[in-house]
Amino acid sequence: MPAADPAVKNAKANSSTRLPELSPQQKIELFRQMVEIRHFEEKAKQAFQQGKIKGFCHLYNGQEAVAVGSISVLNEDDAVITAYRDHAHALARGSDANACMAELFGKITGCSRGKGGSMHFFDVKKGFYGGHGIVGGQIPLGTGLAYAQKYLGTNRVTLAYMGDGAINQGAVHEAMNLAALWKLPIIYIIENNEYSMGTTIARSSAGDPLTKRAGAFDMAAIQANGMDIDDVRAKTFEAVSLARTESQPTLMEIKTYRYFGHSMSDPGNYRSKDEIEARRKSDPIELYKARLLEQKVATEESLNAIDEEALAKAQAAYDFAESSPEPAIETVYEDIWTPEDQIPEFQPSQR
Amino acid sequence: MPAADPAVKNAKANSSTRLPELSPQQKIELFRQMVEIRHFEEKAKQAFQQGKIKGFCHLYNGQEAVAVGSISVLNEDDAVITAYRDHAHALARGSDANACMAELFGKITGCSRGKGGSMHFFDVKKGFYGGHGIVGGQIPLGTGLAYAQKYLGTNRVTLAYMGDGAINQGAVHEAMNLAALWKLPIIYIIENNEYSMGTTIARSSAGDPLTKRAGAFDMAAIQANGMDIDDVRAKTFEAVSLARTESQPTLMEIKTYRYFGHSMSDPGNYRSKDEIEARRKSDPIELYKARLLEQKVATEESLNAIDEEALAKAQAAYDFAESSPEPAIETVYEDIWTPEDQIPEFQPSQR
Amino acid sequence: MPTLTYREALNEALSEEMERDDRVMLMGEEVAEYDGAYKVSKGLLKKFGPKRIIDTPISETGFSGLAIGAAMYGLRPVVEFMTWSFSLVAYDQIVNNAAQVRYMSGGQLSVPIVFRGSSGGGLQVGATHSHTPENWYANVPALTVITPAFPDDAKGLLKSAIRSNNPICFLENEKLYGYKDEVPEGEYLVEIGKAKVRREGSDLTIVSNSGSTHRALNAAKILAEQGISIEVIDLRTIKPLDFATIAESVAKTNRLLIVEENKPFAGWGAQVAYQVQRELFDDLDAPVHRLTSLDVPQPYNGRMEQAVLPNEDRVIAAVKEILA
Amino acid sequence: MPTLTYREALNEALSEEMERDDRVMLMGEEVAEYDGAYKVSKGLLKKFGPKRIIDTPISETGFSGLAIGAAMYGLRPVVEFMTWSFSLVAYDQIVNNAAQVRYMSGGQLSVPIVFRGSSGGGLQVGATHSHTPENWYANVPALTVITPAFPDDAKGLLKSAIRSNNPICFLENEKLYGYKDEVPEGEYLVEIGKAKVRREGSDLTIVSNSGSTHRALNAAKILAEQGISIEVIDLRTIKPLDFATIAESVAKTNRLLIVEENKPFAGWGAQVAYQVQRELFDDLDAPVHRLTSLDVPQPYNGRMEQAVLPNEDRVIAAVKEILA
Ligand SMILES: Cc1ncc(C[n+]2csc(CCOP(=O)(O)OP(=O)(O)O)c2C)c(N)n1
Ligand SMILES: Cc1ncc(C[n+]2csc(CCOP(=O)(O)OP(=O)(O)O)c2C)c(N)n1
Ligand SMILES: [Mg+2]
Ligand SMILES: [Mg+2]
Repeated sequence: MPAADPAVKNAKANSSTRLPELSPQQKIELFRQMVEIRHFEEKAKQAFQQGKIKGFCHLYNGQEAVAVGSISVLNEDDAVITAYRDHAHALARGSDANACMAELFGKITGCSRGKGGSMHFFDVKKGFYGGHGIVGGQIPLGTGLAYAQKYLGTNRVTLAYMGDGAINQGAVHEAMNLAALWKLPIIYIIENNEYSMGTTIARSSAGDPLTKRAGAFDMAAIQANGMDIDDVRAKTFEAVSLARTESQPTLMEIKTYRYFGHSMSDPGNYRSKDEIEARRKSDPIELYKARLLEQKVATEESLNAIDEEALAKAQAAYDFAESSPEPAIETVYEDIWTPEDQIPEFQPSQR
Repeated sequence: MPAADPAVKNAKANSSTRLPELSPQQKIELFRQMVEIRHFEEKAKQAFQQGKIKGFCHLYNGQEAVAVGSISVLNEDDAVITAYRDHAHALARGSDANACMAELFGKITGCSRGKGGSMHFFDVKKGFYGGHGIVGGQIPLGTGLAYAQKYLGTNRVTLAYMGDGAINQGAVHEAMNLAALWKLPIIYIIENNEYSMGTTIARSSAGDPLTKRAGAFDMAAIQANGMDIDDVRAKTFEAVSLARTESQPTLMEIKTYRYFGHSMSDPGNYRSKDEIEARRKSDPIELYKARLLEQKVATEESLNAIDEEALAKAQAAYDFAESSPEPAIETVYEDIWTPEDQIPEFQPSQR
Repeated sequence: MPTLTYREALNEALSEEMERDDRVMLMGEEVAEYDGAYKVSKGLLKKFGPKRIIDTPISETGFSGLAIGAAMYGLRPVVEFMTWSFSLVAYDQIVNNAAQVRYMSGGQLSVPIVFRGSSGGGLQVGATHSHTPENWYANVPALTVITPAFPDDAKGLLKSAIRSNNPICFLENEKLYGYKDEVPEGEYLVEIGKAKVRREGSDLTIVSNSGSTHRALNAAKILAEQGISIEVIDLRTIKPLDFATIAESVAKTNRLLIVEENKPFAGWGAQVAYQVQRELFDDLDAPVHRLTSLDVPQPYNGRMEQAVLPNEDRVIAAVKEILA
Repeated sequence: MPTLTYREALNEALSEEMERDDRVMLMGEEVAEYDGAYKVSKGLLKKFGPKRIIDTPISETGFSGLAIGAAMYGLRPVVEFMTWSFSLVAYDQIVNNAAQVRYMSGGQLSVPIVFRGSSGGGLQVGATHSHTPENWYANVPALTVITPAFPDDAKGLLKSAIRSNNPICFLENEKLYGYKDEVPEGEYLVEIGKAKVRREGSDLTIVSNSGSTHRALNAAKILAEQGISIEVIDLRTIKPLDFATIAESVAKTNRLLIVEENKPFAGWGAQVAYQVQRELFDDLDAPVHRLTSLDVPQPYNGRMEQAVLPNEDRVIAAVKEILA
C-alpha cells in the first residue's frame, strides 16, 4: 500500500456505496445549518463582548463547511468528538442552539449544565462526545469511541476532529498507530486553518502535506477543500465508507480558514487584513449559496429568508440563555461521581 | 522531497565526505570492541545469576555491531544517548569496563556511583548521556543535545538510540518533528531487534518499514543491516555527514536481533529456540571475523587472542566490581543538587 | 479458605469480573501473549481470547486515552500499566479526561475504568521505575485511589473497582505479588473507601498502606515482644479516606504514626496528619509523626535503597520516639 | 522605585538574565512572534532574535524534553508552558528526566532549567485549564517549586531561578499578571526558599502563596478593622519550604490558617500543617486549619468557580472559627 498517498484506498467500498444525491430540501438544510452556525457564532461574539460569556471562546466562522459537510454524511448513531472550537460540531450534530448558548452563558440550562463552558460542550444523546480543552487530548478518546463501536459490533463510526497544530501532540501519533494497527472505524479530521494561534503551519509542522502523517502508519489519507461543502461531503463519505465497510481508519486534511482570532482574546496581529479579506472571498456559505442558485435549488429570497430565520434563532438562543437561571451553588457537588449501580451492597456508605 | 523514501537525501554531502577506509588496526579494534562487549555481557549475565546484580538487566548480545559500528564513525566530542539497554553504548564510547561493571554491582566506583544501575549508565566525559529507563523518554533529551550542539556552534552531532517498540511513544514523534523543523544535527537510530519484550513489531507498529515514520516529517531515512558492522558504519556515516554538513536529522532503522530475553527476568517463551539458533547464524562478530580473515587483516590466532583478552578484561571488571566498596549510606544525600555557583550570594542558606 | 498469592488473587478478580460482564476487558503492554510482565493476567488470554485481553504497543497515553474513550462509550476497561511509573507519560489523560469529563459534561458521561499495575520501590530498579504515585492521583478530584496490602483485599477491592462506574487508580505493589494468604472464593467484594484494622493495640496507632502495612505489622510484632501495643490500620483506599476508622483508633491510643513509602513532601500521610490534628486536637498526647521515604530520588544500590525506604528499624525507632 | 505589573516584572527578569548570559534562551508556544499568550515575553524576540526566543509547535513533551537535554549540554533554557495545565502532557519529562538525571548519573549532569507559565483558576476557563499543579511537582525530590505573589518577587525570584543550576518549576498566576507594584530596578535577586512576612500581626498566622496571598491580605485588612490582627506569610517558594519563618510566626500567634488554591487532598498546606503540629505541638492554641479549593473539578460558571476557590469571605469565616 502506498504510504503517503493522499487518496483513500477503498476504491472497492466506494463503488458499492455511493454518496447519495441530495434532494433540494437536503441541500437547503445544509445551507441552513451553516448559516445558523454563522449566526450563532456572531451572537456569541456579541455576548462575549458584552461580558456575558467568559473564559476562552473560540469561534468557527469560515470553517462551517467542515463540520456541517462531514457530519452530514454520518448516521445519527455515529459518534463525533472534537477540540475546544466545538460550537459548530455540536450544532451540526443537532444539539439545541438554546442549550449551547446557555452553556456559553454558564447557565444550568446549558448543554453541560454550565460546568463546561465554550470549550467543553457535550451532547451524548446526539452522539457528541465533546468539546475538549487539551490540544490533541481528544484524539485518544475518539479512538476509544471507535474501539468500543467495533467491540460492541455496532457498525458505527467516529469522526475525531483536531486542528492543524494538534497534529504535533504525541497523543495523536500514538492514537493513530493504534487505530491503524487495530483497524478501527475512525476518521481523523484535521481542520487545517493554517494557524495554531499565531503560528503558521510551516513554523510548527515538518512534512507537507499533513496527510503524510498517515503514511507513517500505512493509513489511508485524503485531502478536501474545506470551503466547498460538497467536496467535504464527498471525501468524508469515502473515508466513512472505508471505516464502515472495512473498519479502516483514515486521516483527512480539510483545508479551511478562520476569519476571527484564535479565540475572542486574540487580536490576531499575525495576519493582515488583506489576507483575511482575500480568504473571505471563498466563503463556504457564499460559495454554496451561489451553487444552490445556479442549480436552481433555491431562490435568492428563500435563502435570504433562511438567513433571517437563522438570525432570529440565534437571537432566541441568546434570549433563552440570558433569561435562564444560574446553576444553584450546590450543583458544584453534583456530576462528580456516577451512581454505583453495579455495587449496590455498598451504596449508602460508598461516599 | 520524497517522503518515505528509505534513502538519505544527501548525495552531495556524501560525495564530498567519504567514509574513510579503515586500517587493519582499526578493523581489529572494531572486532575487539564487539568481542569485549559480548564478554562483558556474558559476565554480567553470570553475575546476575549469582545475585550480584539486581533490578533489571538488559543484555546486548547479538546487537554488538549496531553500537560499535555506529559509534565508530563519530568524533570523540559527539554525543550519544540511549535507552536502558545501554552497556554496549557506554563501552563503545570508551567507558571504562570496570566502572560499568561496578555500576551493575551498585558500587561507589560505578559509572553512576551505584545510583543508576544497569539502565542508567552515564559517562558524560566520554559524551555518553545515558542510559534512560522510560521507553522513548531519551529521544527528546537527545534532540536537546543536538539542539545545544547547534546553538553553541560546535559542529558536533548526536546519536540517539531507541528500540523498535519505542517508536510508538508520542515523545519520539514530537521530538522528530522538532528536529526536522529546526534542522538539528541528530541521527535517530532504531535498533530494530523485532521485539519489544514479547511483542513482535507487527503487533505493535502499523506501517512497514519503520523508516516511514520519518516520511511524516520529510525527514531523511535509511535502513542498515545491523548484523554487518560495515553496513552499519556506511549508513551511519551518511547520516552523520548529513547532520554535520547540512544540520539535517535522519531516522535510521538498523535491523538486528537480541539473543537473550528482554531482560534477565524474561524467560523469552515467545520465541522458539529454532528462531534464535537461525538468527545466531548471522552473528555480527562471526561475520566480521570471517571477513577479517578473508581480507587477511588478521589471523585466526590473533583474533582468538583478542577473544581471550576480552574475556580476561571482563573477568577483571567483575573482580574490580566485586572488590569495590559499597557507597557510604550518606551518599544517598549527594548528587541531588548542583552547587549554585551562579548565585553565590545565597549559597550558605540555599538549602 | 484457599491460600493464594496477591498475584493470584488479582488474577482471580479479573477472571471473575470478566466472566460476569463481557464489557470488561483488559488492555496493556504484554498482558496477553506474555501473560503479563508480572503474570497478573496469567491464563486470561487463553480463557477470554484476544478480543478481551489486548496487548498494546508502548503507548501509554494512546491506550489510556483510548480506554477512557471506550469507557465513555460503555465498555468497562481495565488498563494495566506495566508499572505505575510508566503512567507519568499518560498523566494528562488520567487527570484531564478520566477524572474530568463527567463533571465537564454536566453528568452526561461516566468513565467506568480501572487503571492498575505495580508500583513502589525496593527492587533496585532505580529512580525512573520506583515511583509511588498515589498522591499525584489522589490530589485530583473524582479519582479514587486504592492500594491493597493483602491478597484478600487485592481480590475484593479489584472486583469492587471493576464494578465501580467511576475512574479508579488501583496501585498494586511489586514486592507483594508473591505474598500468600487466605482469600475467600468466588463472590467477595471489599468496600472501597474503608480502612481495616489489621492489628489491634492500645499504645499507638500506625496508619499505613500497601507495602508499608507489612513493615508496620512486622515492627508491631517486634514491639509487642517489648511490651508495646500497636494498632495497625491498613488504609487500603487512599481516597476517599476512611477518616472515621482512623479517628476511632486515635481517640483510643492518643498517638499516631503514619508510615508511607511516598516521598515526604505533601504525601497522603500529610493529609491524614492534617485531619487528625484538626479533628482530634485534644485527643493527641503527642504530635502526629510520619515516616516516609527519604526526600531523594530512588538509588539503585540495595543498601541505599533500603535506607531510603521506611523499613522496620525506622518504624520501631519512630514508635519509641513518640512514646518517649 | 518604578512601578511595574507582575507581567512586566517577569519580562524584565527574563530580559536582564538573557543579556547577562547568552546561554539563556526562552522556548514555548507563541513566546516569540506573538509576544507570549499572556505577553510575558513581549518585545524579547525583537531584542534577542529568533535564536534565543523560540516559538515551538504544540509539543510540550517534545520541547520540554529537548530543553532538558539542552540544559544537560550546558544551555540554560527557560521553558514557557502557556499554562501549567498543559504541563501534564510533559509530566514524565519533568519528573523522570529534569528531576532525576543528575542523581541517576551520580552527579555528572546538571539541569539548569526553569519551567514557567501561568497557573491557577478564577478566570472561568474550566476544569482542563485551571490546575494548580504545585504539589504534583513539589512532591518530587530535587524539584524546586516557586510561586510568586507580587511583582518584586516575580522579578527577583525569576532571576534567581534562571541563575540556579538546578531544575525549577516557576508557577505564575494568570490573575496576577496585571497586578502593579514597586519593583527594584536592575540587579535584584530574591533568595529561593525564603518566605516573606507580608503583614505583621499577633492573633493568627496565615500562610499562603500566589493568588491566595492576595486573598489573605484582603481578608486581613477587613479583619483589622474588626480588631483582629493577622500575620500573613507569603510562602513564595513552596519547596524547599521555609519552615523557620512559619515556626517563628506561629510561636508568636499560636494559631495557623493555611490558605491555598490547591484541591485539598494532600496539597502543600497539608505538609505545612503536618510540620507545624509536629514541631510546635505545644505552641498551638488551636488546630491548624486549611482553606483550599473545594474537592471538585473546576466548573466554568463564574459564581460556582468563586465558590470553589478560597475567597476572602471563606478566609474571614475560617479565621473567626479558629479564634472562636
Ligand atoms: C496541550 C495544550 N497545549 C497548549 C494549549 C493552548 N492552545 C489552545 S488552542 C492552541 C492552538 C491550536 O491550534 P490548532 O490545533 O491549529 O487548532 P485551531 O485553534 O486552529 O482550531 C493552543 C496552543 C492547549 N490547550 N493544550
Ligand atoms: C513508558 C514505558 N513503558 C513501558 C516500559 C517497560 N518496558 C521497558 S523496555 C520495554 C520494551 C521496549 O522494547 P524496544 O523499544 O523494542 O527495545 P528493546 O528492549 O528491544 O531494546 C518495555 C515495554 C518502560 N520502561 N517505559
Ligand atoms: Mg489551526
Ligand atoms: Mg526491540
